[in-house]
Amino acid sequence: MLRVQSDSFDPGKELSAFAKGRHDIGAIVSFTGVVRDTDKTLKTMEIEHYPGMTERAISKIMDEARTRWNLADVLVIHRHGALQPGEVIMMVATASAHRAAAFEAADFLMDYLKSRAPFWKKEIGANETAWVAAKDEDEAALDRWTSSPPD
Amino acid sequence: MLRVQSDSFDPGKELSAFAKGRHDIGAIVSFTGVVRDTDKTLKTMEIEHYPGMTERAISKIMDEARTRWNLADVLVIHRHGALQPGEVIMMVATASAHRAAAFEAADFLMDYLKSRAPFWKKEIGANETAWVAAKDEDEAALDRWTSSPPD
Amino acid sequence: MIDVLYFAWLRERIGLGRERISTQAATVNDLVDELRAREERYALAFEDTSSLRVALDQELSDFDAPLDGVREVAFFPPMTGG
Amino acid sequence: MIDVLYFAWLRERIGLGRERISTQAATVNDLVDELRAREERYALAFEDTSSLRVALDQELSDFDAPLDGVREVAFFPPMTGG
Repeated sequence: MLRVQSDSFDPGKELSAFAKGRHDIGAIVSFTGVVRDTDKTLKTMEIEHYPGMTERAISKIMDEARTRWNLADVLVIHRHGALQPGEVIMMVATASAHRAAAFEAADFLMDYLKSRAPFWKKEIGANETAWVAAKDEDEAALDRWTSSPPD
Repeated sequence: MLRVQSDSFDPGKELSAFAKGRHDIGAIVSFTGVVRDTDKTLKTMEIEHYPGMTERAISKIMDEARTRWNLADVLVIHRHGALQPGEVIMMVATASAHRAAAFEAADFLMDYLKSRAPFWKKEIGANETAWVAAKDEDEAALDRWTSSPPD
Repeated sequence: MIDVLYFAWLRERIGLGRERISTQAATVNDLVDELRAREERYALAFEDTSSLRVALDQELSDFDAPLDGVREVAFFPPMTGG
Repeated sequence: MIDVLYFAWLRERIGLGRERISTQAATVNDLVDELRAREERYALAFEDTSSLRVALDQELSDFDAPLDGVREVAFFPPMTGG
Protein backbone atom coordinates (compact mmCIF):
# COMPACT_ATOMS: atom_id res chain seq x y z
CA MET A 1 0.00 0.00 0.00
CA LEU A 2 1.16 3.53 -0.83
CA ARG A 3 0.07 6.82 0.69
CA VAL A 4 1.43 10.27 -0.14
CA GLN A 5 -0.11 12.80 2.22
CA SER A 6 0.35 16.04 4.11
CA ASP A 7 -1.39 14.69 7.24
CA SER A 8 0.70 13.34 10.06
CA PHE A 9 0.46 9.65 10.95
CA ASP A 10 1.56 7.28 13.72
CA PRO A 11 4.06 4.66 12.48
CA GLY A 12 3.17 2.48 15.46
CA LYS A 13 -0.50 2.32 14.49
CA GLU A 14 0.50 1.55 10.90
CA LEU A 15 2.84 -1.21 12.08
CA SER A 16 0.11 -2.76 14.26
CA ALA A 17 -2.25 -2.89 11.28
CA PHE A 18 0.39 -4.01 8.77
CA ALA A 19 0.25 -7.64 7.62
CA LYS A 20 -2.11 -8.38 10.52
CA GLY A 21 -3.60 -11.86 10.89
CA ARG A 22 -1.42 -13.46 8.23
CA HIS A 23 0.17 -16.80 9.08
CA ASP A 24 2.68 -16.95 6.22
CA ILE A 25 4.81 -14.12 7.62
CA GLY A 26 7.79 -14.61 9.91
CA ALA A 27 9.47 -11.22 9.65
CA ILE A 28 8.38 -7.59 9.49
CA VAL A 29 10.86 -4.75 9.08
CA SER A 30 9.91 -1.09 9.38
CA PHE A 31 11.84 2.08 8.73
CA THR A 32 10.67 5.44 10.08
CA GLY A 33 12.22 8.72 8.93
CA VAL A 34 12.08 11.57 11.43
CA VAL A 35 12.83 15.33 11.09
CA ARG A 36 16.19 15.58 12.82
CA ASP A 37 17.37 18.72 14.55
CA THR A 38 20.49 17.72 16.45
CA ASP A 39 21.77 21.32 16.69
CA LYS A 40 18.36 22.77 17.68
CA THR A 41 18.49 25.36 14.89
CA LEU A 42 15.65 24.06 12.72
CA LYS A 43 12.22 25.65 12.83
CA THR A 44 10.46 23.85 9.99
CA MET A 45 11.22 21.33 7.28
CA GLU A 46 9.24 21.92 4.11
CA ILE A 47 8.86 18.98 1.80
CA GLU A 48 7.94 19.77 -1.79
CA HIS A 49 6.84 17.02 -4.14
CA TYR A 50 5.70 16.42 -7.71
CA PRO A 51 2.08 15.26 -7.48
CA GLY A 52 1.38 12.42 -9.87
CA MET A 53 5.00 11.56 -10.53
CA THR A 54 5.55 10.87 -6.82
CA GLU A 55 2.96 8.08 -6.81
CA ARG A 56 4.22 6.67 -10.13
CA ALA A 57 7.87 6.65 -9.05
CA ILE A 58 7.18 5.07 -5.65
CA SER A 59 4.83 2.44 -7.13
CA LYS A 60 7.59 1.48 -9.56
CA ILE A 61 10.11 1.11 -6.72
CA MET A 62 7.62 -1.01 -4.73
CA ASP A 63 6.98 -3.25 -7.77
CA GLU A 64 10.74 -3.67 -8.22
CA ALA A 65 11.08 -4.73 -4.56
CA ARG A 66 8.25 -7.26 -4.97
CA THR A 67 10.01 -8.67 -8.04
CA ARG A 68 13.36 -9.00 -6.28
CA TRP A 69 12.16 -10.47 -3.00
CA ASN A 70 9.33 -12.73 -1.94
CA LEU A 71 7.26 -10.20 0.00
CA ALA A 72 3.88 -10.87 1.58
CA ASP A 73 3.22 -7.14 1.92
CA VAL A 74 4.83 -3.73 1.40
CA LEU A 75 3.85 -0.33 2.80
CA VAL A 76 5.15 3.14 1.98
CA ILE A 77 3.78 6.34 3.53
CA HIS A 78 5.47 9.66 2.69
CA ARG A 79 4.45 13.11 3.84
CA HIS A 80 4.84 16.48 2.14
CA GLY A 81 4.28 20.00 3.41
CA ALA A 82 5.58 21.71 6.56
CA LEU A 83 6.95 19.47 9.32
CA GLN A 84 8.35 20.28 12.77
CA PRO A 85 11.51 18.76 14.33
CA GLY A 86 10.76 15.32 15.76
CA GLU A 87 7.82 14.72 13.39
CA VAL A 88 7.67 11.60 11.26
CA ILE A 89 8.44 12.23 7.57
CA MET A 90 7.80 8.78 6.15
CA MET A 91 7.78 5.08 6.81
CA VAL A 92 8.42 1.87 4.94
CA ALA A 93 7.37 -1.62 6.07
CA THR A 94 8.05 -5.01 4.51
CA ALA A 95 6.72 -8.44 5.45
CA SER A 96 8.19 -11.75 4.37
CA ALA A 97 8.52 -15.37 5.44
CA HIS A 98 12.18 -14.81 6.31
CA ARG A 99 14.17 -11.99 7.88
CA ALA A 100 16.82 -11.50 5.18
CA ALA A 101 14.21 -10.67 2.52
CA ALA A 102 12.36 -8.27 4.82
CA PHE A 103 15.58 -6.45 5.80
CA GLU A 104 16.99 -6.23 2.28
CA ALA A 105 13.74 -5.07 0.72
CA ALA A 106 13.29 -2.29 3.31
CA ASP A 107 16.90 -1.18 2.81
CA PHE A 108 16.40 -1.22 -0.98
CA LEU A 109 13.17 0.80 -0.76
CA MET A 110 14.85 3.44 1.38
CA ASP A 111 17.83 3.80 -0.95
CA TYR A 112 15.55 4.30 -3.95
CA LEU A 113 13.10 6.61 -2.16
CA LYS A 114 16.04 8.83 -1.14
CA SER A 115 17.27 9.44 -4.67
CA ARG A 116 14.48 8.47 -7.06
CA ALA A 117 11.23 9.69 -5.51
CA PRO A 118 10.50 13.35 -6.44
CA PHE A 119 10.67 15.03 -3.04
CA TRP A 120 12.80 18.03 -2.11
CA LYS A 121 13.49 19.11 1.46
CA LYS A 122 13.97 22.69 2.57
CA GLU A 123 15.25 23.49 6.04
CA ILE A 124 13.95 26.71 7.52
CA GLY A 125 16.09 27.73 10.48
CA ALA A 126 16.02 30.71 12.82
CA ASN A 127 18.73 32.43 10.80
CA GLU A 128 18.97 30.70 7.46
CA THR A 129 16.95 28.73 4.97
CA ALA A 130 18.44 26.14 2.63
CA TRP A 131 17.42 23.33 0.31
CA VAL A 132 18.87 20.03 1.47
CA ALA A 133 21.51 18.94 -1.05
CA ALA A 134 21.49 15.39 -2.37
CA LYS A 135 24.45 13.42 -1.03
CA ASP A 136 26.91 11.57 -3.23
CA GLU A 137 26.76 8.67 -0.76
CA ASP A 138 22.98 8.37 -1.32
CA GLU A 139 23.48 8.11 -5.08
CA ALA A 140 26.35 5.65 -4.51
CA ALA A 141 24.12 3.51 -2.25
CA LEU A 142 22.04 2.59 -5.33
CA ASP A 143 25.03 0.74 -6.78
CA ARG A 144 24.61 -1.87 -4.04
CA TRP A 145 21.47 -3.05 -5.81
CA THR A 146 22.72 -3.04 -9.37
CA SER A 147 26.18 -4.61 -9.03
CA SER A 148 25.10 -7.82 -7.30
CA PRO A 149 21.46 -8.84 -7.66
CA PRO A 150 20.00 -10.03 -4.33
CA ASP A 151 18.45 -13.48 -4.06
CA MET B 1 15.71 -1.29 26.97
CA LEU B 2 15.38 -5.06 27.30
CA ARG B 3 12.33 -7.11 28.24
CA VAL B 4 12.11 -10.91 28.39
CA GLN B 5 8.53 -11.88 29.09
CA SER B 6 5.79 -14.46 28.54
CA ASP B 7 3.10 -11.78 28.08
CA SER B 8 2.12 -10.76 24.58
CA PHE B 9 2.83 -7.21 23.42
CA ASP B 10 1.95 -4.90 20.52
CA PRO B 11 5.03 -3.96 18.44
CA GLY B 12 3.12 -0.93 17.11
CA LYS B 13 2.59 0.48 20.61
CA GLU B 14 6.25 -0.15 21.39
CA LEU B 15 7.34 1.59 18.18
CA SER B 16 5.13 4.61 18.94
CA ALA B 17 6.74 4.98 22.38
CA PHE B 18 10.28 4.24 21.19
CA ALA B 19 12.69 7.18 21.00
CA LYS B 20 9.71 9.53 21.28
CA GLY B 21 10.29 13.29 21.48
CA ARG B 22 13.98 13.12 20.61
CA HIS B 23 15.26 15.59 18.04
CA ASP B 24 18.65 13.99 17.39
CA ILE B 25 17.13 10.97 15.62
CA GLY B 26 16.57 10.74 11.89
CA ALA B 27 16.02 7.00 11.47
CA ILE B 28 14.23 4.24 13.35
CA VAL B 29 14.34 0.62 12.21
CA SER B 30 12.21 -2.10 13.75
CA PHE B 31 12.16 -5.85 13.28
CA THR B 32 9.20 -7.97 14.39
CA GLY B 33 9.39 -11.77 14.51
CA VAL B 34 6.09 -13.60 14.05
CA VAL B 35 5.10 -17.27 14.53
CA ARG B 36 4.86 -18.45 10.95
CA ASP B 37 2.57 -21.26 9.87
CA THR B 38 2.61 -21.21 6.08
CA ASP B 39 1.40 -24.81 5.80
CA LYS B 40 -1.31 -24.43 8.48
CA THR B 41 -0.04 -27.45 10.41
CA LEU B 42 1.21 -25.68 13.53
CA LYS B 43 -0.85 -25.62 16.69
CA THR B 44 1.55 -24.02 19.15
CA MET B 45 5.13 -22.81 19.28
CA GLU B 46 6.75 -23.28 22.66
CA ILE B 47 9.75 -21.12 23.41
CA GLU B 48 12.02 -22.34 26.19
CA HIS B 49 14.68 -20.04 27.60
CA TYR B 50 17.44 -19.93 30.20
CA PRO B 51 16.34 -17.35 32.80
CA GLY B 52 19.22 -15.17 33.86
CA MET B 53 21.51 -16.09 31.01
CA THR B 54 18.94 -14.79 28.51
CA GLU B 55 19.09 -11.28 29.96
CA ARG B 56 22.91 -11.38 30.24
CA ALA B 57 23.42 -12.61 26.68
CA ILE B 58 21.02 -10.09 25.13
CA SER B 59 22.44 -7.19 27.18
CA LYS B 60 25.88 -8.09 25.90
CA ILE B 61 24.65 -8.12 22.29
CA MET B 62 22.96 -4.73 22.80
CA ASP B 63 26.14 -3.26 24.31
CA GLU B 64 28.13 -4.55 21.35
CA ALA B 65 25.68 -2.87 18.94
CA ARG B 66 25.99 0.42 20.85
CA THR B 67 29.79 0.16 20.61
CA ARG B 68 29.76 -0.49 16.87
CA TRP B 69 27.18 2.11 15.83
CA ASN B 70 26.17 5.51 17.09
CA LEU B 71 22.73 4.64 18.43
CA ALA B 72 20.41 7.01 20.27
CA ASP B 73 18.31 4.12 21.56
CA VAL B 74 17.94 0.33 21.35
CA LEU B 75 15.00 -1.89 22.28
CA VAL B 76 14.74 -5.68 22.48
CA ILE B 77 11.60 -7.53 23.62
CA HIS B 78 11.57 -11.34 23.46
CA ARG B 79 8.79 -13.65 24.58
CA HIS B 80 8.96 -17.18 25.95
CA GLY B 81 6.23 -19.72 26.63
CA ALA B 82 3.43 -20.98 24.40
CA LEU B 83 2.59 -18.90 21.30
CA GLN B 84 -0.06 -19.33 18.60
CA PRO B 85 0.49 -18.92 14.83
CA GLY B 86 0.47 -15.23 13.87
CA GLU B 87 1.54 -14.11 17.35
CA VAL B 88 4.54 -11.82 17.79
CA ILE B 89 7.61 -13.60 19.18
CA MET B 90 9.97 -10.68 19.58
CA MET B 91 10.96 -7.27 18.34
CA VAL B 92 14.07 -5.18 17.96
CA ALA B 93 14.20 -1.42 17.40
CA THR B 94 17.15 0.89 16.78
CA ALA B 95 17.29 4.68 16.55
CA SER B 96 20.12 6.70 15.06
CA ALA B 97 20.86 9.99 13.34
CA HIS B 98 21.30 8.20 10.01
CA ARG B 99 19.58 5.29 8.28
CA ALA B 100 22.63 3.10 7.58
CA ALA B 101 23.50 2.81 11.30
CA ALA B 102 19.88 2.03 12.26
CA PHE B 103 19.56 -0.65 9.55
CA GLU B 104 22.92 -2.30 10.22
CA ALA B 105 22.47 -2.36 13.99
CA ALA B 106 19.00 -3.96 13.74
CA ASP B 107 20.33 -6.55 11.28
CA PHE B 108 23.29 -7.26 13.60
CA LEU B 109 21.05 -7.62 16.67
CA MET B 110 18.81 -10.11 14.84
CA ASP B 111 21.72 -12.23 13.65
CA TYR B 112 23.11 -12.46 17.17
CA LEU B 113 19.75 -13.03 18.87
CA LYS B 114 19.10 -15.93 16.47
CA SER B 115 22.23 -17.86 17.39
CA ARG B 116 23.53 -16.45 20.68
CA ALA B 117 20.53 -15.79 22.87
CA PRO B 118 19.51 -18.91 24.85
CA PHE B 119 16.07 -19.62 23.39
CA TRP B 120 14.86 -22.90 21.91
CA LYS B 121 11.74 -23.23 19.79
CA LYS B 122 9.52 -26.29 19.72
CA GLU B 123 6.81 -26.66 17.10
CA ILE B 124 3.75 -28.58 18.22
CA GLY B 125 1.70 -29.61 15.22
CA ALA B 126 -1.49 -31.60 14.82
CA ASN B 127 0.49 -34.74 14.00
CA GLU B 128 4.06 -34.15 15.09
CA THR B 129 6.15 -32.21 17.53
CA ALA B 130 9.73 -31.15 16.85
CA TRP B 131 12.42 -28.85 18.18
CA VAL B 132 13.39 -26.27 15.57
CA ALA B 133 16.93 -27.02 14.39
CA ALA B 134 19.49 -24.23 14.19
CA LYS B 135 20.32 -23.42 10.58
CA ASP B 136 23.85 -23.34 9.21
CA GLU B 137 22.96 -20.12 7.38
CA ASP B 138 22.10 -18.45 10.70
CA GLU B 139 25.50 -19.35 12.13
CA ALA B 140 27.15 -18.24 8.86
CA ALA B 141 25.33 -14.90 9.05
CA LEU B 142 27.45 -14.00 12.09
CA ASP B 143 30.56 -13.98 9.90
CA ARG B 144 29.23 -10.85 8.20
CA TRP B 145 29.97 -8.94 11.42
CA THR B 146 33.39 -10.37 12.20
CA SER B 147 35.09 -10.34 8.78
CA SER B 148 34.57 -6.66 8.00
CA PRO B 149 33.90 -4.36 10.96
CA PRO B 150 31.09 -1.87 10.19
CA ASP B 151 31.74 1.85 10.48
CA MET C 1 2.13 23.32 -26.60
CA ILE C 2 3.97 21.76 -23.71
CA ASP C 3 3.64 22.06 -19.90
CA VAL C 4 6.94 22.92 -18.23
CA LEU C 5 7.26 22.40 -14.46
CA TYR C 6 9.94 23.61 -12.06
CA PHE C 7 10.58 22.35 -8.53
CA ALA C 8 12.57 23.30 -5.42
CA TRP C 9 15.31 25.96 -5.87
CA LEU C 10 14.77 25.93 -9.63
CA ARG C 11 11.15 26.98 -9.09
CA GLU C 12 12.28 29.71 -6.71
CA ARG C 13 14.93 31.08 -9.10
CA ILE C 14 12.61 31.16 -12.07
CA GLY C 15 9.78 32.51 -9.94
CA LEU C 16 7.05 30.14 -11.07
CA GLY C 17 6.20 26.46 -10.77
CA ARG C 18 4.50 25.79 -14.09
CA GLU C 19 4.03 27.39 -17.48
CA ARG C 20 2.62 26.47 -20.86
CA ILE C 21 5.10 26.93 -23.68
CA SER C 22 4.82 26.84 -27.44
CA THR C 23 8.01 25.31 -28.74
CA GLN C 24 9.50 23.51 -31.73
CA ALA C 25 12.43 22.17 -29.67
CA ALA C 26 13.43 18.66 -30.78
CA THR C 27 15.16 17.63 -27.55
CA VAL C 28 15.25 18.62 -23.89
CA ASN C 29 18.60 20.34 -24.51
CA ASP C 30 17.01 22.42 -27.30
CA LEU C 31 14.21 23.42 -24.93
CA VAL C 32 16.75 24.40 -22.28
CA ASP C 33 18.57 26.59 -24.86
CA GLU C 34 15.27 28.30 -25.70
CA LEU C 35 14.53 28.93 -22.04
CA ARG C 36 18.02 30.28 -21.36
CA ALA C 37 17.64 32.75 -24.23
CA ARG C 38 14.41 34.13 -22.77
CA GLU C 39 15.51 35.96 -19.66
CA GLU C 40 18.38 36.32 -17.22
CA ARG C 41 16.58 34.34 -14.47
CA TYR C 42 16.21 31.35 -16.83
CA ALA C 43 19.83 31.64 -17.97
CA LEU C 44 20.96 31.59 -14.34
CA ALA C 45 18.63 28.76 -13.33
CA PHE C 46 19.78 26.54 -16.20
CA GLU C 47 23.46 27.58 -16.00
CA ASP C 48 24.62 24.04 -15.07
CA THR C 49 22.27 21.29 -16.23
CA SER C 50 24.59 18.62 -14.75
CA SER C 51 23.14 19.63 -11.36
CA LEU C 52 19.59 19.22 -12.66
CA ARG C 53 17.28 16.32 -13.47
CA VAL C 54 14.51 16.13 -16.03
CA ALA C 55 11.31 14.08 -16.19
CA LEU C 56 9.25 13.62 -19.36
CA ASP C 57 5.58 12.86 -18.71
CA GLN C 58 6.53 12.01 -15.11
CA GLU C 59 9.30 9.54 -15.97
CA LEU C 60 12.96 10.37 -15.25
CA SER C 61 14.76 11.00 -18.53
CA ASP C 62 17.88 12.60 -20.08
CA PHE C 63 18.66 16.01 -21.45
CA ASP C 64 19.34 14.58 -24.92
CA ALA C 65 15.96 12.81 -25.06
CA PRO C 66 13.56 13.81 -27.87
CA LEU C 67 10.39 15.79 -27.01
CA ASP C 68 8.24 14.03 -29.62
CA GLY C 69 4.72 13.65 -28.24
CA VAL C 70 5.76 14.74 -24.74
CA ARG C 71 3.12 16.80 -22.95
CA GLU C 72 4.81 17.52 -19.61
CA VAL C 73 8.48 18.36 -18.99
CA ALA C 74 9.68 18.82 -15.40
CA PHE C 75 13.03 20.23 -14.29
CA PHE C 76 14.33 19.87 -10.75
CA PRO C 77 17.46 19.40 -8.61
CA PRO C 78 18.49 15.88 -7.47
CA MET C 79 15.76 14.44 -5.28
CA THR C 80 16.00 14.25 -1.49
CA GLY C 81 13.19 11.95 -0.43
CA GLY C 82 13.02 9.45 2.40
CA MET D 1 28.85 -29.14 44.38
CA ILE D 2 27.80 -27.82 41.03
CA ASP D 3 24.40 -27.03 39.46
CA VAL D 4 23.92 -28.73 36.11
CA LEU D 5 21.13 -27.49 33.81
CA TYR D 6 19.67 -29.06 30.68
CA PHE D 7 17.51 -27.36 28.05
CA ALA D 8 15.32 -28.24 25.06
CA TRP D 9 15.63 -31.80 23.70
CA LEU D 10 18.55 -32.48 26.04
CA ARG D 11 16.28 -31.76 29.00
CA GLU D 12 13.62 -34.03 27.55
CA ARG D 13 16.03 -36.92 26.90
CA ILE D 14 17.58 -36.76 30.34
CA GLY D 15 14.20 -36.24 31.94
CA LEU D 16 15.06 -33.32 34.18
CA GLY D 17 16.00 -29.68 33.83
CA ARG D 18 18.37 -29.21 36.73
CA GLU D 19 20.34 -31.27 39.23
CA ARG D 20 22.98 -30.70 41.88
CA ILE D 21 26.08 -32.82 41.37
CA SER D 22 29.11 -33.56 43.46
CA THR D 23 32.05 -33.85 41.09
CA GLN D 24 35.81 -33.61 40.92
CA ALA D 25 35.77 -33.13 37.11
CA ALA D 26 38.51 -30.75 36.01
CA THR D 27 36.93 -29.76 32.69
CA VAL D 28 33.53 -29.78 31.01
CA ASN D 29 34.62 -32.83 28.99
CA ASP D 30 35.47 -34.67 32.22
CA LEU D 31 32.02 -33.80 33.59
CA VAL D 32 30.38 -35.07 30.39
CA ASP D 33 32.30 -38.36 30.73
CA GLU D 34 31.06 -38.73 34.31
CA LEU D 35 27.47 -38.06 33.23
CA ARG D 36 27.69 -40.53 30.33
CA ALA D 37 28.91 -43.23 32.71
CA ARG D 38 25.91 -42.75 35.00
CA GLU D 39 22.99 -44.05 32.97
CA GLU D 40 21.91 -44.93 29.46
CA ARG D 41 19.78 -41.76 29.05
CA TYR D 42 22.82 -39.57 29.81
CA ALA D 43 25.02 -41.61 27.45
CA LEU D 44 22.47 -41.14 24.68
CA ALA D 45 21.92 -37.45 25.38
CA PHE D 46 25.64 -36.70 25.34
CA GLU D 47 26.45 -39.06 22.47
CA ASP D 48 27.58 -36.24 20.16
CA THR D 49 28.78 -33.13 21.99
CA SER D 50 29.54 -31.39 18.67
CA SER D 51 25.76 -30.84 18.42
CA LEU D 52 25.66 -29.34 21.91
CA ARG D 53 26.66 -26.05 23.51
CA VAL D 54 27.79 -25.37 27.06
CA ALA D 55 27.56 -22.29 29.27
CA LEU D 56 29.59 -21.82 32.47
CA ASP D 57 27.97 -19.48 34.96
CA GLN D 58 25.69 -18.24 32.16
CA GLU D 59 28.48 -17.43 29.68
CA LEU D 60 28.93 -19.50 26.52
CA SER D 61 32.08 -21.60 26.83
CA ASP D 62 33.88 -24.66 25.42
CA PHE D 63 33.90 -28.32 26.32
CA ASP D 64 37.62 -28.19 27.18
CA ALA D 65 37.17 -25.26 29.58
CA PRO D 66 38.18 -25.86 33.25
CA LEU D 67 35.45 -26.06 35.90
CA ASP D 68 37.51 -24.29 38.58
CA GLY D 69 35.19 -22.15 40.68
CA VAL D 70 32.24 -22.67 38.33
CA ARG D 71 28.90 -22.95 40.13
CA GLU D 72 26.49 -23.48 37.22
CA VAL D 73 27.01 -25.56 34.08
CA ALA D 74 24.32 -25.57 31.39
CA PHE D 75 24.10 -27.92 28.41
CA PHE D 76 21.82 -27.27 25.45
CA PRO D 77 21.44 -27.62 21.67
CA PRO D 78 22.34 -24.68 19.38
CA MET D 79 20.08 -21.75 20.18
CA THR D 80 17.13 -20.75 18.01
CA GLY D 81 16.15 -17.31 19.22
CA GLY D 82 14.77 -14.37 17.31
